Amino acid sequence: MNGMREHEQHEHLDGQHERNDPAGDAKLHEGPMDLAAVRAKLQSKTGKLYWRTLEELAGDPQFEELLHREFPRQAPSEWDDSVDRRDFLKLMAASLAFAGLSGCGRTPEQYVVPYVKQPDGMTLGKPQFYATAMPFGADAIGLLVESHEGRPTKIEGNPDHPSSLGATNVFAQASVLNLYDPDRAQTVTKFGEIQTWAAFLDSAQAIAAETRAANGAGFRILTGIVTSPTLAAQMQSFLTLYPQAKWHQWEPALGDGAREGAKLAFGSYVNTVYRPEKAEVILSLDSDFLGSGPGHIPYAREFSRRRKLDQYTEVDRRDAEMNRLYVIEPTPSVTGATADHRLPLRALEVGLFARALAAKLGLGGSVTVPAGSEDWLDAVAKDLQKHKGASLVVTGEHQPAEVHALAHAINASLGNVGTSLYYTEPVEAHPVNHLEALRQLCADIDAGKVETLLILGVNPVYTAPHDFDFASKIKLDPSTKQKKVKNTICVSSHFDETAEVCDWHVGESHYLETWGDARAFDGTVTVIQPLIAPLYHTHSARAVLGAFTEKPGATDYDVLRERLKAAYPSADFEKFWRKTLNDGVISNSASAPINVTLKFNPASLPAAKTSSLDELEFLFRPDPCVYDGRFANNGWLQELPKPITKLTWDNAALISPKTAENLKLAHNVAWGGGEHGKVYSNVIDVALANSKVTAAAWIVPGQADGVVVLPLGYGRKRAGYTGTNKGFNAYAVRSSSALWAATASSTMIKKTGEDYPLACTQYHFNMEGRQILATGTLEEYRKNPGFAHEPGGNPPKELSLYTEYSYPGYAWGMTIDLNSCNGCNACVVACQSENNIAVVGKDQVMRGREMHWIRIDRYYEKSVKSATNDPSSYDASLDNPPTFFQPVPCQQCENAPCEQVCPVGATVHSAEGLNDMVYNRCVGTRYCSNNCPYKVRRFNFLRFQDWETPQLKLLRNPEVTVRSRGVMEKCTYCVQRINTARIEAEKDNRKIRDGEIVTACEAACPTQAIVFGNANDPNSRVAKLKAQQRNYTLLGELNARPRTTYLAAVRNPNPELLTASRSPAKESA
Amino acid sequence: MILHRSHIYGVVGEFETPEKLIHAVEKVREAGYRRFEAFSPFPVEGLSQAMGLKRNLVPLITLIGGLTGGIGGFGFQYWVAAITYPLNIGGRPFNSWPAFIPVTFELTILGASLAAVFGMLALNKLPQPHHPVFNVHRFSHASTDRFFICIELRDAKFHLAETARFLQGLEAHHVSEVSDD
Amino acid sequence: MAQIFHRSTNFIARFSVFSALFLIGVALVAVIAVARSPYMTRQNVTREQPVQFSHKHHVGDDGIDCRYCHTGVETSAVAGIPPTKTCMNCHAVLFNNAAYLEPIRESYRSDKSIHWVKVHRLADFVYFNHSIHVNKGVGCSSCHGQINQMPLVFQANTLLMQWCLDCHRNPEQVLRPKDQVFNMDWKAPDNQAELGAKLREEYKIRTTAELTSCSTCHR
Amino acid sequence: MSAGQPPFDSPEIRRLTPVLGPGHTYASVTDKISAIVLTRRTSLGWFIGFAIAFSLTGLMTVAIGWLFIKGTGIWGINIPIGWGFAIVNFVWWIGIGHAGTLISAILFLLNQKWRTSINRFAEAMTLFAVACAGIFPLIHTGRPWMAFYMFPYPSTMGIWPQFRSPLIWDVFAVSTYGTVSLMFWFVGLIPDLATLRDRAIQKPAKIIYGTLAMGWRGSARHWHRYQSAYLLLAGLATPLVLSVHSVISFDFSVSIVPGWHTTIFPPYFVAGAIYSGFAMVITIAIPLRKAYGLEDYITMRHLDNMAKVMLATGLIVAYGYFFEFFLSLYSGNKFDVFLVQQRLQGPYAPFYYSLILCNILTPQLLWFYKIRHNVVVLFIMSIVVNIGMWLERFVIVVISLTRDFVPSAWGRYSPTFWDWATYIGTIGMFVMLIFLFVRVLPAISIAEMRELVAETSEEKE
Repeated sequence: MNGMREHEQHEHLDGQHERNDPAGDAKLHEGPMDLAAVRAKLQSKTGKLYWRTLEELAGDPQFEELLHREFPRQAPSEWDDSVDRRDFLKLMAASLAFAGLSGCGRTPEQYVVPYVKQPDGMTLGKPQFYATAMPFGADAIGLLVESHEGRPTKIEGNPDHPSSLGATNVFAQASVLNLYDPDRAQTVTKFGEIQTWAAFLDSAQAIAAETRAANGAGFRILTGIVTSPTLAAQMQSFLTLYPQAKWHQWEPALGDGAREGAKLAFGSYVNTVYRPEKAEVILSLDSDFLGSGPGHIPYAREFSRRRKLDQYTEVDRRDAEMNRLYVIEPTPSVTGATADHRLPLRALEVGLFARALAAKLGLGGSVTVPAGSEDWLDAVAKDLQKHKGASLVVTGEHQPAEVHALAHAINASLGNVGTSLYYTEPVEAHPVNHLEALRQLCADIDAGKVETLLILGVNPVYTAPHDFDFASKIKLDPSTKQKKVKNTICVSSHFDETAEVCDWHVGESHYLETWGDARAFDGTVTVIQPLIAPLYHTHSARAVLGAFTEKPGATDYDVLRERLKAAYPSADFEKFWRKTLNDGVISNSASAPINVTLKFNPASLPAAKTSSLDELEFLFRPDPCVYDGRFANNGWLQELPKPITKLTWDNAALISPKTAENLKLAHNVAWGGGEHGKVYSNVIDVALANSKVTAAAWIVPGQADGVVVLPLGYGRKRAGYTGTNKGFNAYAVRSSSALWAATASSTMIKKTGEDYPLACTQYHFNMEGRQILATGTLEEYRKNPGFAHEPGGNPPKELSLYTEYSYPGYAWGMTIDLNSCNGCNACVVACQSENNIAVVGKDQVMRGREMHWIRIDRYYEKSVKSATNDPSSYDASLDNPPTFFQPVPCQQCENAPCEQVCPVGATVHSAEGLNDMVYNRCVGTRYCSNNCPYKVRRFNFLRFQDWETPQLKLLRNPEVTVRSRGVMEKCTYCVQRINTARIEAEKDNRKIRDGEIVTACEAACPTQAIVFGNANDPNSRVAKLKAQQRNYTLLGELNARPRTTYLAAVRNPNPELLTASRSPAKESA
Repeated sequence: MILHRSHIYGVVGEFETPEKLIHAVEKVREAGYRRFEAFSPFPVEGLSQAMGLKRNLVPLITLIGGLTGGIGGFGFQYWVAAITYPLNIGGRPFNSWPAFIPVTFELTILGASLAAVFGMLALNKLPQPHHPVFNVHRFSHASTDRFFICIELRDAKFHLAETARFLQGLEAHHVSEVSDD
Repeated sequence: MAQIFHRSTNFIARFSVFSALFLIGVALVAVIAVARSPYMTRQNVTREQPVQFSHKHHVGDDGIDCRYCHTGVETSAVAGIPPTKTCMNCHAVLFNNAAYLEPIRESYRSDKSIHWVKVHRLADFVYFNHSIHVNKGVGCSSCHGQINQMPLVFQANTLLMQWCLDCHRNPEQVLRPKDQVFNMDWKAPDNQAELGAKLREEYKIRTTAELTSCSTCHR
Repeated sequence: MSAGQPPFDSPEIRRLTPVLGPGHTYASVTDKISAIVLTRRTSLGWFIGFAIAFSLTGLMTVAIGWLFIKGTGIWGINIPIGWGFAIVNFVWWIGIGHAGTLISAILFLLNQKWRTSINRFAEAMTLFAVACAGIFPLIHTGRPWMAFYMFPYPSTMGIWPQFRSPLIWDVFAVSTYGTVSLMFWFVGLIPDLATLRDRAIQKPAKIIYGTLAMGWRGSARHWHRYQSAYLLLAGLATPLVLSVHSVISFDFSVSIVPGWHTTIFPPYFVAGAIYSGFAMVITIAIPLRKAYGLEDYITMRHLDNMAKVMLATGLIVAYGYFFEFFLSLYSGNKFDVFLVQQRLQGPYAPFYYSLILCNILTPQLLWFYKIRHNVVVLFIMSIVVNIGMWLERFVIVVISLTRDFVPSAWGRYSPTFWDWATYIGTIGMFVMLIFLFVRVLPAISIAEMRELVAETSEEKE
């Protein structure tokens, strides 16, 4: 059945994609009703009538069905797809097989489709890598993108780029799926009717003409944060051309706190860059600087460098050193999980703590210490002072300005400026207070001052504070049949909530399709170069803005080069250009540190507002997977278990165990799935700011009591097949007065009495006292670095009856440093992307059938025992449990239990010690999975791969077989990369060098927790790490002899707080 | 009525009880008849001895079948696992003989049983749906409650009238000729 | 009682027993044979191509090197089917108005790829890499046969897994000096056994165990 | 034991409950039994029962068809519970099969007269149970159309099955078991087929039975070889039947899953198999003797003996449970100990307790003469035991998988509609085959009954 093999097809899809023809347009023109028909139906109506027609259509089942055909699923569901051709073929195949002919079944002729003119420098069958960058908020992550015959397939980090250092995060990894998202806007539309780009240019010019007459008055632009110098320059020239025009910015998930805090502290907007590596002691005030926000990848890298104990030998281990991290946060984050000490406080109390700390450090101001954090305050203050100049206080994006200002003051007083952090000019082209900017825009619209509104790449209708009611600002008013804004133009990747109510919509090109530039968190300028011509008729935000200037036709490419020529005058521009494209960064373009003087006195702060503890605090935070909603239609991210909650496909109102008890909220583990899959949780109505949402409540150990977190980014109405109507929309209760935190009485939460099934991949959080995840303190490590080995450890080899196999050549092995891993999930998505792993959908996840080859287990420390392992049965040990992460890929056992039980030899050992999985030999008895003690094998229970959607075919990695229904699969140590490297080495008769093979997970890891290599080579990194005494085997007593081993996690608690942190209950008491 | 000799297979006599049959068989042998056969609706104890049947070949055939199955089975597994395509399976040795025992055992049993059954049928020259004795009208009782002796034409001492009378002498009723067409 | 069955049925019965056994045997053998037959493997079957390109002419008569068209063969997994451009390099001037080359010119004009029928079809799910074989002294003709004598290319070997394994188990039988790799007429010398052993040393060919590991070809 | 109860076994009891009703002759037994097939009118009840069974079989085919179209995902299995109903049912059915071979082979070797009148349909039951069982290993695979990879045939890939895997042992064990049971059954049938041939009235029947009888004419020489072959088959079937369920138990005991990896599995699986098998024989025998008035042949003596066998095997099984328990605790292996806790307190505890109730507590009633001789109670009890044995397999297969080594990977299992459809479907198929069998073949071995008549008549003299 060679259907399973995408290889042939890909190998020869050559060049098809260089030309801009969305494969599978054909799909749209089949069946009882197609787009043409819809358009025809719409043609007849115009203007206002148009909308009503769409309403009618919406009800039409045929239309629904069409939508489904137009937006093919990324996640198959169990029941609704009927017997189709492939199924039929399978049956045929079956009969063939029973006739004994299978495996050599005579397949139809195949065709080889070569290029007509092969692009220069391309070798068929060899991937190429291009440097580019993904702009993301106030940062841009430098990337090297792998391209197969013109199809970008895999994202890697760019080692030369400060925001990446070779690593990536989940968003960067998953962004390649956005490129091929079949639901992307594919054209220019006006009132939903397809228009040509030319038509748009005309009307743009018409509008431009009017505007010019009015000197720009009434022309407004709304963007997110802009770091692109080129776009900024364009914007400037635009604003000089139209003096009266205004530029507003709205970035829904990135707070104004940092900006305003800097202004408060220094009188002007400045950008703060941290150097965690330089800090011995770090205090995070509700900052997830290791897991999100600008620069979090390099921060995580630098932070983990100070926690690796690799350099210590048996001799000097006694004076091993590590940095120490204190985290104060209302809700658990990956940073909090990594901390040596974590204190759950309400968001407001974090501010109080900051004030108290400032006072403690003699900066004046009030000293009302939040209840229960006194000993903390003393210890932290002492620790910080002990490490003047080598300490660091980091503040969370979502904390108000004053907390940031306080942090600046404290850092200054500790003399950290210049060492563990420095200041630069803002990275943003045009820093403003976003909330005020949006408020201004709305006011002006109401005042009728806005003629034309150009919305570039943001989705205000969905993301704006609900009290602004942005939709009504631009939507046609049904009663008056009037629009407040004459012309509304929206540029976005999808035909989203905003596009729906705008006149014009221009599909925005993906960053892998456009020329551009962007700046990193430290100001470094990166050139964004496209890897593929736009798949559809889409355009860049810059191009659309350009349409309103006197040079509407100018291409992104030309504009970019013009600007660079101007900005970086050099003798040989072409040389500079080539170097820039090659490096992915413009060398030493990082902004220089600036000297700022503190114009801020903590004492001068107004009295802090406090909230009574019986009130609830509602926090709005971007979701760790879909962020502010822009990734809602990304199947990989939807199915990615959230680092702490392990929820997929939904967001939920997060509450602490104690609060849950007070509110009588609970979970109910369903039979199907249960601990691994389906969990029913109580549904609640949350009424805030005279609005209401209905959400599923999820109980999160370690959350501050009285805090309810409402993750943003879900409940999209117009995201696409994958993202629409998943979870609840937290924006609906988010008001401008309480953008990040709202306090309200607990009566604002009402149980509806219903239960909602959530898909949770790991409900069971405790280790049952087993030696699964070895943890210890620095003290313990100094005393006995081998603490991880007791009890258990590998039984001595002599005990085996069998003679050992020898692996004279390479012996591939892997180590995973649990001390570095912060559970950020980058490896999971990287693996999914590299290995063509299917998305299975919520229903299947609830049945415990997700396909991730590497999973990240989240455990609460051994000491945590809960009678039922169920957070909804309250237990003080759940108030602030020490949290640890453990990535679990296939352990590649030498005595693999799975191999011995396979009846057909579909999983056997290679001569280099790999646990090979041969898909085409597998008959799917699942015996191997049963016998796998680590349960890392994944089975295709149904046809999980999407064989229909042409775009998704372009996405696949031709080096990896695409598995079909009924076969087992698992981590292969990226055998395709091993083979490629080996072949190259063999060709020039040499051994493979250490580090020449980098597995997808290893490459993506920001903290370099995963190391792969040849364990036979004593000089390889992996061999050295395995030699460490921290190194231990998971379930070693089974004598499966895994090639993957773990380095025990070592925490560095403050002796003064040790007692407290060991019995977590105390802390939160 | 006297049929032409060539159309006769033999003479058959019917008996009521196994005891009578055995007694009759002994007499027939004493009388020197050799080519004769006894029929009974169930295996009658002592009949074999009475007819002087020797040990038969079935056990030997079975033994051979069993050995073939067993040795062949193990040999095959060894060849597969250690010779034709030796693969490292979970660190187990190529010749994991303990793991090969179950299949070897099953194949031994299978070989032996097949040999026993088909050996028995072959030795009994079955299937043989047609047989002259079926021409005898009352022979249908041979599968219910009656016992028969058939002395065959081929026997040197066979003489239609004589033999028939002889059988009647053994208090068989319904002595009749067995026509052969 | 009356006979139910005629005398002949005795023969019929026994005959049918034996013939049944016989037929089952035959059927099994047939299935096994068909699986290896050219019908299934398409061995020695020439295909109708959009343009009847003759390797005999280009390689045999004109002596064009394999690598002129199959550029990837030494560096990449796929040898690469040449782009239309490659054809036009010569045929822009040679036979530039021959009718049978119209598809080429058409393709070049309209920028539409030519759909060649795939001739060499490996067993499914195999990741074959040309470059490593070529670089380790496995000649083109070892697998593809004497292309230079094929007016229309056909698959010279079964390309069944067994066939692959034959070589991976003892490569000595096909190894040849590097300079002979692209020589279509190379014949194994009488001392191939020792020559092969020597070359295997020289080329540092991996052990049989490594070459026959599943993940060497399957991923 | 209660006072009113006669001794467990004694000549007295044997006399009171003979293996064959009084006053039977060769002719009478032959008439009686062959009449069921040849002359007796097919009752309406038969048609109704058959119709129900047939429709259930239809349900099974639909379920399997849907399975082939969609994949095993339509079942409740997941990761970590890779095996669910399919394997549970497989083990259950195979187990049921065992009683047939045991009765026909082992009791034959032990020369137990009371086997005579029940061995025929017990063997039939074996065949049909194996047929039902055989379905599951095939369909539980992810790619059933590739299942032939598990058979040793010369593939073009030069690859062979992996003989270290217990699943391959299963393939050989089950297919051997099926073949041998079939031959054993058929060899036993030959004389009866001859009888039917001779007694049939319609021509077609004559020809069909005649063909199957292969011209058997009860010649002394034939009987001579026939008996030794039959004896040898019995001798071979005995170790086979013991081996089959041992091999099945290897599927579990060879693996490393806590709760599977136990050395006592083989004996206690075999005992369990016989246990459930006898239960099923009783389940069939009681309605059968009622429906066709065979009380004279399947006497209280038979039921009584079978009940005793059930009691005995039931106690062995109980011992098995106890030792499984004890060894886990004694070994101190934390995973095993944890599993024991899970069985007692875990989410699936109810299953474990009801299994104890069905398999250990209820059968203790069989100590009592009155119970053993109360047909209705006996029937109900046989059903209970069958349910109990199914639960045992469920507990072993599923519960062990739900919570093994790594807590993060723990899961739960719940069957879907299709799981049930397939299971109930096979029961339907089983019943349907039984119905067909009693209709077209002698449910009791006529030839052997004649032997019995002969022997009993001797006893009298």
